[in-house]
Amino acid sequence: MSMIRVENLHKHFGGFHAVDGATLEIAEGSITGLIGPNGAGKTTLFNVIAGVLPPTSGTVTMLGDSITGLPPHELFHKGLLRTFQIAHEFHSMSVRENLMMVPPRQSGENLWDAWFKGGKVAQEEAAIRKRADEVLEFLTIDHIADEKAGQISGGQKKLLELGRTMMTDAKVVFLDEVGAGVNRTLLNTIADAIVRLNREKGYTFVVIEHDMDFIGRICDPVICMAEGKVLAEGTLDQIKANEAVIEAYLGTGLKNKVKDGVA
Amino acid sequence: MTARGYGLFALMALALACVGAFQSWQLAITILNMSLISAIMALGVNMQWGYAGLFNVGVMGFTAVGGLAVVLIAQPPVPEAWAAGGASALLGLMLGVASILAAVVVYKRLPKGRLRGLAIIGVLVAGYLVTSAVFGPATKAIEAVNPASEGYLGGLGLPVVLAWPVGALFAAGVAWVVGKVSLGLRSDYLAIATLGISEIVIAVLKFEGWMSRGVNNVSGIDRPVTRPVELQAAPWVQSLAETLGWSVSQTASVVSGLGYAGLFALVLAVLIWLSERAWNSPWGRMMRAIRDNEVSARAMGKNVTQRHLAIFVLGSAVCGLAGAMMVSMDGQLTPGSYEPLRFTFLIWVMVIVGGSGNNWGAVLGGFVIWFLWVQVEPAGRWFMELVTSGMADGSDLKAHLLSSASYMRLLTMGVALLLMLRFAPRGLIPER
Amino acid sequence: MAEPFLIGDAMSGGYGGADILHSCTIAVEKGEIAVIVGPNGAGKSTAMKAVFGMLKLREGAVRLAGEDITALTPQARVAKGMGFVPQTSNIFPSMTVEENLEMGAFIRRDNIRTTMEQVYALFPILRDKRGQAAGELSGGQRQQVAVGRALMTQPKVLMLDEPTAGVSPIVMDELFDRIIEIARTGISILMVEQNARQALEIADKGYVLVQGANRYTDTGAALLADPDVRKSFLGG
Amino acid sequence: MEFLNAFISLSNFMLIPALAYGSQLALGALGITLIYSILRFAHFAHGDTMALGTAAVIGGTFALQGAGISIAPLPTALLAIPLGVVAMVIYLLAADRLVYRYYRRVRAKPMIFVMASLGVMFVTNGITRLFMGVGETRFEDGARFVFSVRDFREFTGLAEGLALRNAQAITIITALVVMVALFWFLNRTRAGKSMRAYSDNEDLALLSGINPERVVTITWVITGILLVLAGTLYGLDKGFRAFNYFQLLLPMFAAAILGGLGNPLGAIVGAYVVALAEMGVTFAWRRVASYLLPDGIEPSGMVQLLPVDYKFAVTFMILVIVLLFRPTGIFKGKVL
Amino acid sequence: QEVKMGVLLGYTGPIEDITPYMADSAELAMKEVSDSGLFLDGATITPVRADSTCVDSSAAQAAAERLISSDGIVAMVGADCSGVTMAVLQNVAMSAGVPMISPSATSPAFTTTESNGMFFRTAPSDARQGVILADIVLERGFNSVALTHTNNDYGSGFATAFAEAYTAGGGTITTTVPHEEAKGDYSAEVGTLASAGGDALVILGYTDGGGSTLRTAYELGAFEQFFMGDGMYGDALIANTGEALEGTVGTIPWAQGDGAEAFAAVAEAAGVRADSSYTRESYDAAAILALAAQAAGEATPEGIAANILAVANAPGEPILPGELAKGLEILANGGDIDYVGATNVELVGPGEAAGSFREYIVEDGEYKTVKFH
Ligand SMILES: Nc1ncnc2c1ncn2[C@@H]1O[C@H](COP(=O)(O)OP(=O)(O)OP(=O)(O)O)[C@@H](O)[C@H]1O
Ligand SMILES: Nc1ncnc2c1ncn2[C@@H]1O[C@H](COP(=O)(O)OP(=O)(O)OP(=O)(O)O)[C@@H](O)[C@H]1O
Ligand SMILES: [Mg+2]
Ligand SMILES: [Mg+2]
Repeated sequence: MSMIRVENLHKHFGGFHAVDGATLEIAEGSITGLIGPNGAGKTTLFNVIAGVLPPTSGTVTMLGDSITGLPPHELFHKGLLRTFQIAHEFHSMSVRENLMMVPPRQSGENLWDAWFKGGKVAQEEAAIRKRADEVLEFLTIDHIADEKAGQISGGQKKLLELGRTMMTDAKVVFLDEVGAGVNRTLLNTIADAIVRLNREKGYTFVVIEHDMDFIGRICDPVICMAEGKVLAEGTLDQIKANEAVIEAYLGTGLKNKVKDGVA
Repeated sequence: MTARGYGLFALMALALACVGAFQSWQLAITILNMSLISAIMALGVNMQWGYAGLFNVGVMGFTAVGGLAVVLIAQPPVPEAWAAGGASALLGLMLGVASILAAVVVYKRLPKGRLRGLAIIGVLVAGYLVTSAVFGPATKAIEAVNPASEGYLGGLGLPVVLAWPVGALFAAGVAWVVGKVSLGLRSDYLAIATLGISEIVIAVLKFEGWMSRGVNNVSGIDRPVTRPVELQAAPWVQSLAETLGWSVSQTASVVSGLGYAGLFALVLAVLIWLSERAWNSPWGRMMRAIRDNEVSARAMGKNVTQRHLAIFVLGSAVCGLAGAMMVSMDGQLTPGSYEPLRFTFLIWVMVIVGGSGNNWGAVLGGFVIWFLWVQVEPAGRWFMELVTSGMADGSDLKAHLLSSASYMRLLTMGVALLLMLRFAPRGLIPER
Repeated sequence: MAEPFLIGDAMSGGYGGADILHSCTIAVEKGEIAVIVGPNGAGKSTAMKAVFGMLKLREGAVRLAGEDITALTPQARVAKGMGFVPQTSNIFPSMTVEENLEMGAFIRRDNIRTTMEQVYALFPILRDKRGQAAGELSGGQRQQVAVGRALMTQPKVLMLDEPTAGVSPIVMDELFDRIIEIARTGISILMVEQNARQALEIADKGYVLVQGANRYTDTGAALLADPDVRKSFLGG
Repeated sequence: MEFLNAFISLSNFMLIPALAYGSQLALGALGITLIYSILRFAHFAHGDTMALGTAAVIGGTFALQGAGISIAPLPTALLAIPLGVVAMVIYLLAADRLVYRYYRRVRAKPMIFVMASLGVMFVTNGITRLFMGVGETRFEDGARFVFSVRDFREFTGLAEGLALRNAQAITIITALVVMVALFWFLNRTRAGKSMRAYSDNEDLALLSGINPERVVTITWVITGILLVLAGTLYGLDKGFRAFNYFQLLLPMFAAAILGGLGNPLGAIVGAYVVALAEMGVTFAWRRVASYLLPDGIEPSGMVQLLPVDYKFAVTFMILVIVLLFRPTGIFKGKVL
Repeated sequence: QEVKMGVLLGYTGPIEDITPYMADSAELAMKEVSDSGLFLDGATITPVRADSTCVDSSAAQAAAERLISSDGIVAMVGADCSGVTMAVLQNVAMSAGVPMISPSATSPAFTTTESNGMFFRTAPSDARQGVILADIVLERGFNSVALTHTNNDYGSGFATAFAEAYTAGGGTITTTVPHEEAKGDYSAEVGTLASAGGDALVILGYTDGGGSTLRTAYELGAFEQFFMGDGMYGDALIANTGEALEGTVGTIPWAQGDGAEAFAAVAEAAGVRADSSYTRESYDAAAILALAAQAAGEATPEGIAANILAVANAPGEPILPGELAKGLEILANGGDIDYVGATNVELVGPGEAAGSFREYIVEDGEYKTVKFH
């Protein structure tokens, strides 16, 4: 069964059709790359699937159940996680707290328990804190664990976005350009982690990226969107060879490749 | 709390002690009692703004609703009024509620479209007509019963302390409705909506005389603490006065005032314990996350709408509780006195000056601002006298300035506020 | 050797707490491209801000064409011919795309039409979207607006903080092409990049910053060739 | 004839007063919305600053009257407006230097600005009263009416009369002129655009070479002009009483928010909606209806949507309902 | 020797425009007493002002507490609005045993409320005035009127009393519309009143809201004839409404005889504005407090409270404004006085005043007495 199925989805802003009849399928257990020119509608598609925006028309199903128009917090509890292209950190909280707030069903989030069941809450907290510290270490940002998230560098915020998805068990994770602004060496480590999570825990990933190396390293299959529709689908090599994709998205490299021109 | 916090509270206590020593202990306790109530209101607003970033400018309405509870609980019923129209007034109310419910049912059942709109309007209009046909004459009849001192249904005649939790419940109920309707709005739009709703609440209190006596005020409400006048007759008070070397009336006032102070402090202590514990738990972390970034909190699985509603109801309930406490201390409900400046904006000043997002800050803000609100008057006069002391006696300017000394009250308040904000822009005890 | 056109010399400073920059030097010659790379949180953006006067330096100086501009406000530096695209919040979200570009040319008194045409030619999508509020654009489109805004200034030195983050490969190539062209006209370019290999390919000079200090400084090609640098900072 | 009478009656009791009141609110709301969008806070001192500005104009008017200068039939106060504007701009800039600038520098949250403006409100409140006292001051001179009810009846021979006061006519005309000028300024001039840019992204405005202090100064200058105009026109129409200006604060905010904060057009539309709501919803149609209905049928009740008791409540009810359907105002406003 | 008396009025807030003149008038009486040199062997009275705010009862209580326990006043003039007055009485003055005379709290509740003999007022309750005004309106042949009142206990109580008497006398009230003070614009209210119609408009309010309503109604041609109560009386109204007021008829508590004129003369000599609302009542309140102290022979709260009724009511030598010295002297010699004052004060036990009312008409921009009721 496919993890996510999007059928004839439309999202219109006024007269503008940001997503214009997209139909696609994300296989369970895959790491699907989603590429396409700027403004192709990738982020909008994510937002509709994740319940941030209501669709104009069309349906989304997850493991066969319709999730069209469900609010984001319900989707989260169904195991659908996502990151934001423009970092959405909790700016006045420390980096560690940003992670610790993620795990669902914390009993301390219930006022009654918070007031009268201190012991139970403290126990849970210790476990959550340990997990957060592990994630921070993995992302090489453990030294800023106590900084306010509003005051960390742009790339660090991106890492934090990714870190939040690692705080809980998910079924499918949508990554919206986690790589933009992240150091390439670190990005490789992240790529390995994604693959590991996919293998070991069976998470499905959908990855928007403009870095073809990164896509090539982890994704199969790859979907290319353009103008709100699916332009091409297949392995990365197939996509790279697709004329339409080259014209709309990949281009043919630098014209002024070497400064002061060889020619 | 930090050392700075302890220091500031100590300073505040010192200021009150100075009032006691140099002005009078009765005054110090009068200020203390209202400060305690203000601190509770500030705690309520801090829950909404400091925890959740909800811009509620309807504090006045919730305070007033809490106050109304005191009348409805503690006042003796007026049998003549009940006989004149009590039953039909209640029936009218129920009809009103029923027609709103009917409209909601129509909204839920019918598909979207013109038919639904028309049906809802139809239900509401019919409901309005029927309701007012029953309700109007009933209230007229009630208000005609001995209008000079009654003209309303009265209350249940229960012990007045019971009115405090009921006041909180009333406010919570109103807040639930308000929240359901308006919490979809953001920041300033929520502010003006809540402000509007609080004005509506006050209008109801002012015009529905059958319930609250409207602008005619309800006075002489039962008190939770024995009044000084009665205490003066008590032998132990008289002997206490002798030991202290005070007059009996002063002793009685102080004793009675301390009685209130004890009750209020108890309530405040419980509230602050609960608030601190909640704020420093995962619940508090979740609220801060929601405040910082709602979109993201939603994506992280938090039901923002529900949490907002809950905190809105909770904070409003605290304001309602304070409102009920205030009315039971004053012994009267005066709907005409509920003004946004005094019951909404002043409370906001307390929260912000104290330090929003910090419970102790809000409490300190309640104390400091109320203290200033009362004490800037003599300060302003004193300042004016200082300014004019150099001028020739009998000069027009001096006369004008001295006669304008009353306006120094708000001016001084403004200067004090600006100074505090300047030197502690994040509040006296800021959020960490 | 004569002093570079723009130099942030031995800069130390931070955001009020501990120092972020530790005697960090970055410079660019006239008509050349200098690229700064380094891990996340190394202080690259901080160094850029410091050069632009958006951060108080505890030590060190910034000089433009030999003149010490350490004490100037950012808007005075703009008047001196510096242009900057910050890494984040680099557009006017509620103004239209066209107004964003106009604001880039705020200090210019001459006709801006031709420059605007050049920007539209570089980023064709912006022409279609010119009446739309910039805040409603996609991430990559915003980035194009941000760069376009800086180009409108026609500065003598252009500072770009990760201009290619989030733009598609085809646009990135166009952008780098255009940057080379701009540099050829005598304008200095100082940029931070995480698409470091492509960026260093066109760079005359490269800086590797680590923890607020210069780790490696060399020509772009040399850095690309250095296996240590490749492995630790360029992703192999 | 009957229809004409009905219309005249409606205009006399509702349309013209609402238009005049709406125009006064609009000028005030424009100032609020401008400060909100550019300096990013809700300016609570607006009502009281309006009072102080009007007080300055009144001072000038009395001086002019004393010197025997007049422009009858127009009120002398119009001549004194420039003086009031200068005084208020100085006052506002001083307040900015002494109070707000610091918070801009430390990048304080909007709420801190709001509280600071409350402080300024209290101070201004005191200054106005020290300066003008608290009683009602009338400073209108020149002709009171363009035409009065009695003139109108005589002239037209209709049963119903219509009054148009000078102050109302001047208010409506001024408001229109000012609105057009403000739009032109904000959308077409460099200074106007730099203000919008600053309001959008302060840092980036800096990087575009915009001098923030200049933007702030221009904002206060325009605000000064707007609030002195609004205050003077209101005072001419209804008499000057410091406390009334403070009371105007809420309707002005309601207008600005209802229209969509930060949106000048919204402020204007919002102001007229508030004015019409206040006057219209509780308007008793009986008199108008009695003309329109066929002879013999007299309306029995007041033909009123709601009793006047709930006049203010109704205004707010409309406001809440509008916001429920348009959560950021009639014209999409900003959210801070 | 210095005796302190409080003047607790709302110097800021909704009625801030009339309180300064009330305070001036009260202090005028105190000054008259001090200057006479006859008060308690040459003692002087020092007035101490405090702000009641009119609406904020908590602040008012604190202010009253400060006056009593810190400044050490022996009695106070005040407070003004009924809500704060009740709060001050119940929570501060009664327990401290300090007498207060309010010049303007007209709510009927004070008539019945228990006060331990600490509360008095010089303003008669509105119930009677309502009846008298209703008679006047009917007498003048207006059988159908529209009614508007300021929306507080004064206005609503007054309106109830008026309406009851008026309809009982055969008149019809077309509509009753409350109005709020300090709103500036009253066209909506006038629109409704005009729509309801009626031969005249009865306005029971204050100079601000009532005055604006009157002017608006006149200018919109809604009504030609107006009736009004005591709250609006004053030269300020004439100045602000001009020709609209011509022919308006109204009532005001007023000494039958020379009291009011005497007060006007005293006030004018001292440069105090006498023609504003409740200035007469304020003067009388202060005068009674001083006279009561003199009668007691000591300036103590108990002494004053015990003697208020004695000096205010018959029997005894009638005392008018400006004649306080005479009163003091009589009392010093053990005589008896009946303080008439500016408003013909008659205190019907604690909490209630009776007095005569003057019917006036505005002609040529002046208030002309028609007769007394
Ligand atoms: N709120 C909005 N109002 C109007 N248009 C919008 C809105 N949000 C997005 N759009 C438009 O929808 C289109 C798709 O945007 P989207 O963010 O989905 O692109 P994307 O594929 O994620 O691009 P990128 O690679 O640059 O992130 C863009 O052209 C954008 O201008
Ligand atoms: N506004 C701020 N206040 C305080 N500290 C900050 C602020 N901005 C950044 N920092 C800190 O300064 C350090 C350097 O940040 P900077 O933004 O310069 O990094 P960078 O090299 O640009 O990283 P990236 O590649 O992730 O953008 C980081 O550790 C960050 O936590
Ligand atoms: Mg995107
Ligand atoms: Mg950076």
